[in-house]
Amino acid sequence: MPWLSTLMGVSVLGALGVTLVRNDKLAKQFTLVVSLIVLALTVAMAVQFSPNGDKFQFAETYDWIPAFGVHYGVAVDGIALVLILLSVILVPIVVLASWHDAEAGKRSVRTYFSLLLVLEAMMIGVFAATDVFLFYVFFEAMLIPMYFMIGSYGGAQRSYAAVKFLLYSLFGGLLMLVAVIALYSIAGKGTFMFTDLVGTIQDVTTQKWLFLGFFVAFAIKAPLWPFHTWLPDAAAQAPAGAAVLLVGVLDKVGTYGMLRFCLELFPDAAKFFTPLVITLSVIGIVYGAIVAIGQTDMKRLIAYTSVSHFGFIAMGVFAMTTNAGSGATLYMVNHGFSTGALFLVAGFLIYRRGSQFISDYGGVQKVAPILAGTFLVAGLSSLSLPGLSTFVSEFMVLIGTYERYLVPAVIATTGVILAAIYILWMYQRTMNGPTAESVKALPDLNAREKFVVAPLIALLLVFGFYPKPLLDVINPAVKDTLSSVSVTDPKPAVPVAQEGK
Amino acid sequence: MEPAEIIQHSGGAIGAAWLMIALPLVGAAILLLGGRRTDKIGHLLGVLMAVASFAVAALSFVQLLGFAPGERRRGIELYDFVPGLAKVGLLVDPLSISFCLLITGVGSLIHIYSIGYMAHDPNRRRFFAYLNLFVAAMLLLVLADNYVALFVGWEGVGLASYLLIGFWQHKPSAATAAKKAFIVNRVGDFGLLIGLFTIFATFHTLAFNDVFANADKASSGTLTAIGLLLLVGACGKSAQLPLQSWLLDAMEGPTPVSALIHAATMVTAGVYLIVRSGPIYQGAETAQLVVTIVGVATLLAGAIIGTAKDDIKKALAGSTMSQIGYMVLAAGIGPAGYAFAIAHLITHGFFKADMFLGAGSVMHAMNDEVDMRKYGALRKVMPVTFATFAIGYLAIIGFPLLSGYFTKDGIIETVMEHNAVLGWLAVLGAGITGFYMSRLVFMTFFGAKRWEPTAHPHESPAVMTWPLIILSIGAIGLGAFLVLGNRFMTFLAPAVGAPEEMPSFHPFSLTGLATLALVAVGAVFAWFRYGAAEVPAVAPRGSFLTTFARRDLYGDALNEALFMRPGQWLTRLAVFFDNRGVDGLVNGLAAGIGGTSGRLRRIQTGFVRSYALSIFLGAAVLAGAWLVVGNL
Amino acid sequence: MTTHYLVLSALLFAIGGVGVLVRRNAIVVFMCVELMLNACNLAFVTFARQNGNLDGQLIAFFVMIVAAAEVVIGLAIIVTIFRTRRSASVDDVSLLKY
Amino acid sequence: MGESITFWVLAVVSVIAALGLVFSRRAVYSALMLGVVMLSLAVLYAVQDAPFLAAVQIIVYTGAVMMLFLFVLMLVGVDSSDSLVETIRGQRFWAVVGGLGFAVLLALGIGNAVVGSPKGLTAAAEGGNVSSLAQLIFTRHVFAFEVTSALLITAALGAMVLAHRERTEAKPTQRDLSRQRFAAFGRTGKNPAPLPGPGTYARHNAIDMPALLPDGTISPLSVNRYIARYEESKGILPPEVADVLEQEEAAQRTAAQANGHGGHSTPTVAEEARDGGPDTEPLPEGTEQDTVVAGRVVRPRGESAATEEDGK
Repeated sequence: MPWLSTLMGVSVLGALGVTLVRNDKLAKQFTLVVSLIVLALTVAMAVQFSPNGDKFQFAETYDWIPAFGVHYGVAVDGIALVLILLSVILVPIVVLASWHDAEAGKRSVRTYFSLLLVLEAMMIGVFAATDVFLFYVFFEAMLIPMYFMIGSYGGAQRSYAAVKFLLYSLFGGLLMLVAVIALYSIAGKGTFMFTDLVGTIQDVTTQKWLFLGFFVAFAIKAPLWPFHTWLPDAAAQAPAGAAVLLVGVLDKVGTYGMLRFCLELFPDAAKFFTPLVITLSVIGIVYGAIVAIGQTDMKRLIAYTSVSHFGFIAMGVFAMTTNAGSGATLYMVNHGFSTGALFLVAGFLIYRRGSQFISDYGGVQKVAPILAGTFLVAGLSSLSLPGLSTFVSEFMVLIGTYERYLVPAVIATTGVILAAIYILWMYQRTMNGPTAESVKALPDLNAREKFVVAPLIALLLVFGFYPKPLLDVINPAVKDTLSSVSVTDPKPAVPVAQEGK
Repeated sequence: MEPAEIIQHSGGAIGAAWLMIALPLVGAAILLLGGRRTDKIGHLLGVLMAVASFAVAALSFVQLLGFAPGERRRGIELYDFVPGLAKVGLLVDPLSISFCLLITGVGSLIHIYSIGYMAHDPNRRRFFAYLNLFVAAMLLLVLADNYVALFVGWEGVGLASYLLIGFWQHKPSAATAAKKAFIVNRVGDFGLLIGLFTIFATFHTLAFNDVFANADKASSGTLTAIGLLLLVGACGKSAQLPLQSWLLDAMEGPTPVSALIHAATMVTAGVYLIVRSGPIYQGAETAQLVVTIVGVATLLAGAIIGTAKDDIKKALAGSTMSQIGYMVLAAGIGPAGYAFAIAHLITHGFFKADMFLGAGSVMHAMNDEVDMRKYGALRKVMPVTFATFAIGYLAIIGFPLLSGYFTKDGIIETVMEHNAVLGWLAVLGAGITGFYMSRLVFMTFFGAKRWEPTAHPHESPAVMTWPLIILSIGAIGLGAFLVLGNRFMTFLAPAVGAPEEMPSFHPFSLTGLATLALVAVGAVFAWFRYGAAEVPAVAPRGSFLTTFARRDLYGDALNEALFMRPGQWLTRLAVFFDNRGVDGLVNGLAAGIGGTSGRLRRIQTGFVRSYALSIFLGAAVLAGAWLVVGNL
Repeated sequence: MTTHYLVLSALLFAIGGVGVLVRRNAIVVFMCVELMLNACNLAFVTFARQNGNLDGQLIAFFVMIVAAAEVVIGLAIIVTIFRTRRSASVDDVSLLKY
Repeated sequence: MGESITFWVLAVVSVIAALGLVFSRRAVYSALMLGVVMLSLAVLYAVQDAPFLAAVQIIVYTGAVMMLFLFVLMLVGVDSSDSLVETIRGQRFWAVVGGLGFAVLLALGIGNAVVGSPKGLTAAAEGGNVSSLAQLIFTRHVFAFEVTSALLITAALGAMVLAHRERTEAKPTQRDLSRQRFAAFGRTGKNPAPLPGPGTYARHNAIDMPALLPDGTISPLSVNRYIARYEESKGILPPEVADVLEQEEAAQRTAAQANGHGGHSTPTVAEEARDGGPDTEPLPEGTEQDTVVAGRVVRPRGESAATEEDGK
């Protein structure tokens, strides 16, 4: 059963179908149904995935451009499956959340929701692609729907933000294109299939150049420190739903790319550049957090927190220990849920009052307790409170990095304190204290909004206490990746008798 | 004597130990998610859950007593939390069970007390939910069999204290205090986290059993580092010296919160951590020394702050800080001090909770007035509160035969044997404690009436006084019960080990008499200053020392100057740099390209002749180039 | 002897070039272009003789044909421009610019 | 030896002519200068064993192309002279620099590219220059030849299309013209018939001989006022002509008083000279703008008569 193609097919057909539906309400319901179908199919696929089976499962490979050896190659390993699950869970939630977000946009509501479904198809495609060329195509194609969602439905400076986002990612994409072509030609295998290309580049200097080509594109996509300035603008101007997908899934393609392509295709270069990447990510963590503290606009603040979180993920990927690797992958999933919840609740708040500035709020807790409660839980997950899923991944990333790189791990752990500051300070300024005049008549969450936030918080709690099912899928995949990078975990100083830790 | 081996266990009350955590957790969930419907039964459900978990704790205690002392450490396997990193399990041994009894016991009493105290509060349901959440988290902390679960409980407790301190969050001061408490705790947790990572890096495991079994194999340098990092965590949670500023602000929360969290249970978590990680500290002499120094320093600082505070709750908070300083001091000495530290912790739990609740009922009566200068002569009006408060007062200053006398003097004696300087500082601390506790009691219950015109105090209802009475009974007898005949030390021995020869308690030792004398002097001096003399309604301008004490030894000012001010400055700089620097670079690049294209545009002048000229010159250059190339 | 011819042709070519650039009257510009073409023809003929092969002259012949065609079209254009703009100055026709 | 003399003479002549072409103010002079250059080049071709080319140069190039220039020059306006002020900044300076540079470069470049004495065309063109050229064209370069013919046809068509102006309304017929003449007579009393030609007799056919009416008297209309005025100023006006002019002026003065100086019914001598003037008279020197040539008013700026007529 060609699972992955059906998934993408359903969402694309859904997207076309939505454009044909005349009245808006029906269009939204149709989109919701399609996204739920895709979710159900993915879950069915995930159930059949055997964690300890061979690396790539549900593989489908057809010739696309035989002349260049370009295949429509899709398959899923542990990491990709988990990320596809994340995106497929987020989309129906986003559809439900942006029920009224699309009215104010330049284009029609139907276009917004069809763009959403197209984006979903591409998200699945980008994670499932095992052909480097196909991956690149999806990597670039993803930008278009997101560009239109920001450009036509965003806030005040939406066009500036959309263009900046597009140009930034395209610039990265072009570098990657050069690297992809160079890889194809140097490898000389006449094929773009990832499995064939692994380990073909021996000479270290070429590896370094190709690594840089890929890495800069991924560093822009998952904003590492110097390339991050597009994210706050894009996330702040995008409608809440689009911002969730942008930060929750699109940016993960960057870190996923690092883990999959940078590490496996160019192991020696990866080892050579690790100190650089670790420094960039540590700067990102501390810098992102500090700038987040100083923000006045809520969505920009959340965007900067994501810059800090991506610093953690990148550090986890390049620390190259099993704990850090699987921690980073888990972090990608958890960050999707936690920042998704934070963005959506902030989106509800902004939708009610209309202004994104923190100073326009105050004492909402008294007026809308449920909204404040969910906002607090989402915030706590963002500052990775134990008992919520982000703690598990952050803990694994830090403990994994500590094994190999002591000082960066310690500096990164200060991120934990800064996270507490920016979240609680934002929460205090918006929710606590005397109720501001402007917020007196703020309605609490309605049924639809509760349905949006409830699953996310439930997921955060469940994976906070019992992350085993996710980790069982991720660990073998990460072990494979690291073994292909021929890297072993450092030995403990005191070997404990029995390994049953 | 080395701690005993952990035996895997199943069945019986201990087997159901996880119920202790689950019950309050379920209670909290029901109350939080229940919404309006659970308002009526909210508080009863909360109390029920607390009492039920107390019952389970008591049953497992009885079952534990049934076993021979050697195999009293029972481990319960729960589930694999993070494959390859941490298996979650519970460890029921004398140390954790005594904590559980303290938490659930005092916790239940405080739950009952808060029914009365929070009777007229609209969000009472949410209050009980948070209390249950706190009890669950604290139990997880003490029952955990590895450091990860301990850390989950550790931060859970921090969250609960954040929620409870900021319970009346419409008050900006409460909100800021809650945020401050959480962030300072987070700083402590930062240290604890790094400690955990070091443990994992050295032992590749975080389970207590494995870590402590191989503790001696690790190098003393790593052990010292781990010890110090754990100490940072402990300081954060137990408000020891470097990270103590949040405790006094935490008094913004309702009084039962202060009683439960900031007197009896949460603040003692640090001591629990140090005692539990005994084997690590044994391998690190310097770490133990630092612990004792921190203990003594906080002991004195707390006492000095206690003397200058007019707010009754802040004074009690100062005294809590100093009493915990005693426990940390005792824990820092090693196995000899563990038993006394935990004994003092339990007795302190009782009489400090008793006094806090007493203060709560005084505030309740004086419609939430906290300034002691507005009290005076309340002993006749509130006899029961006065009686229970007096018992607590006598216990804390170490009045002979009361529980404080046995445990606190026990600590002072073991410290004296260990290190004379620390011993005498402890004795001095006891003296100051005598002074400020007497000052507190005399200002509140004795002297002339300095009430506000609107205040007409009355005795609190039965639901509040009964927990006071029970706690005061504990304050009287518990100390003797635990210390006499080293009963508690032998009970704890399998869990934390014990010194070779048991100390024998002889009342009339030199240090004992010296402490009694100093305490007496403090009390008499307090009588003359506050009991007999006229207490001014407005705080007089104090000498340099008093303002120093009033400003919490400038702890807050220090934090502000060192961290807060530069932090804000750094944030503004970072935001400016981000907007101008990195973003400026990007936009500058775009503007640059725009500018150059604007200028290049001018070349197209529209005149045919200028184009002809450029062609002509081009041709000339080309010809020249051919010429040059041709001749090369 | 040949170099003399070539220098002459270069000279005439350069004068033609300068004429094209300096004069504003369209027709005179045209004439200067013709002059440049003639200079080239001279060079071609000289080279034909120098290298002893008739191709030079043939090329010169073809140059003349092309020059004729070019003049016809050029002048037609000048006339149309003149008809609309009442002036034959090259600088007046400068609307197509930045 | 003769060749170098011819070369030096013609070289100097052609260079001066070229400079004249570039720097003369009047366009016509430039055209003539170009003619000189072409002719001197033709001679140079001839000197350089290229008789066919010399001929073609003279016949085709100078004869046809130069004349085309002159023709367009006439059309566009002979006296349009350029002002020497340079409008584009730095154009003149760079043009000169470019020119000098080019001249030096080409001279140097091509100069030292040619080594040794010329091989001469005797071998290549043994059957006569033209026949060998023709052989060359029609064997190896026939394709190029055909293409150039296509080119020429297209050029001709192009010129036609570009220069052609669509007539917007019908061509005025003879009937329209006569109707216009009598309308003018009705309105201004202008004589509808063409003015009588000058007197043409056995021995005298000069312009200043007045024509005789059937009754033998002199026709006042045939007297050319300008010549009359000239002869009168010179005092050589024949008496009978003077009398006729006197009578006519007297008649006009009385007619003017009669209708109170309304419109002047019959034009006076000056007006007659300005408006009409006998048809066949050649263009007098310095006349007013509107000179009538063969019944069509030709404005100096070359506005074609058709529009003039339509305009009236």
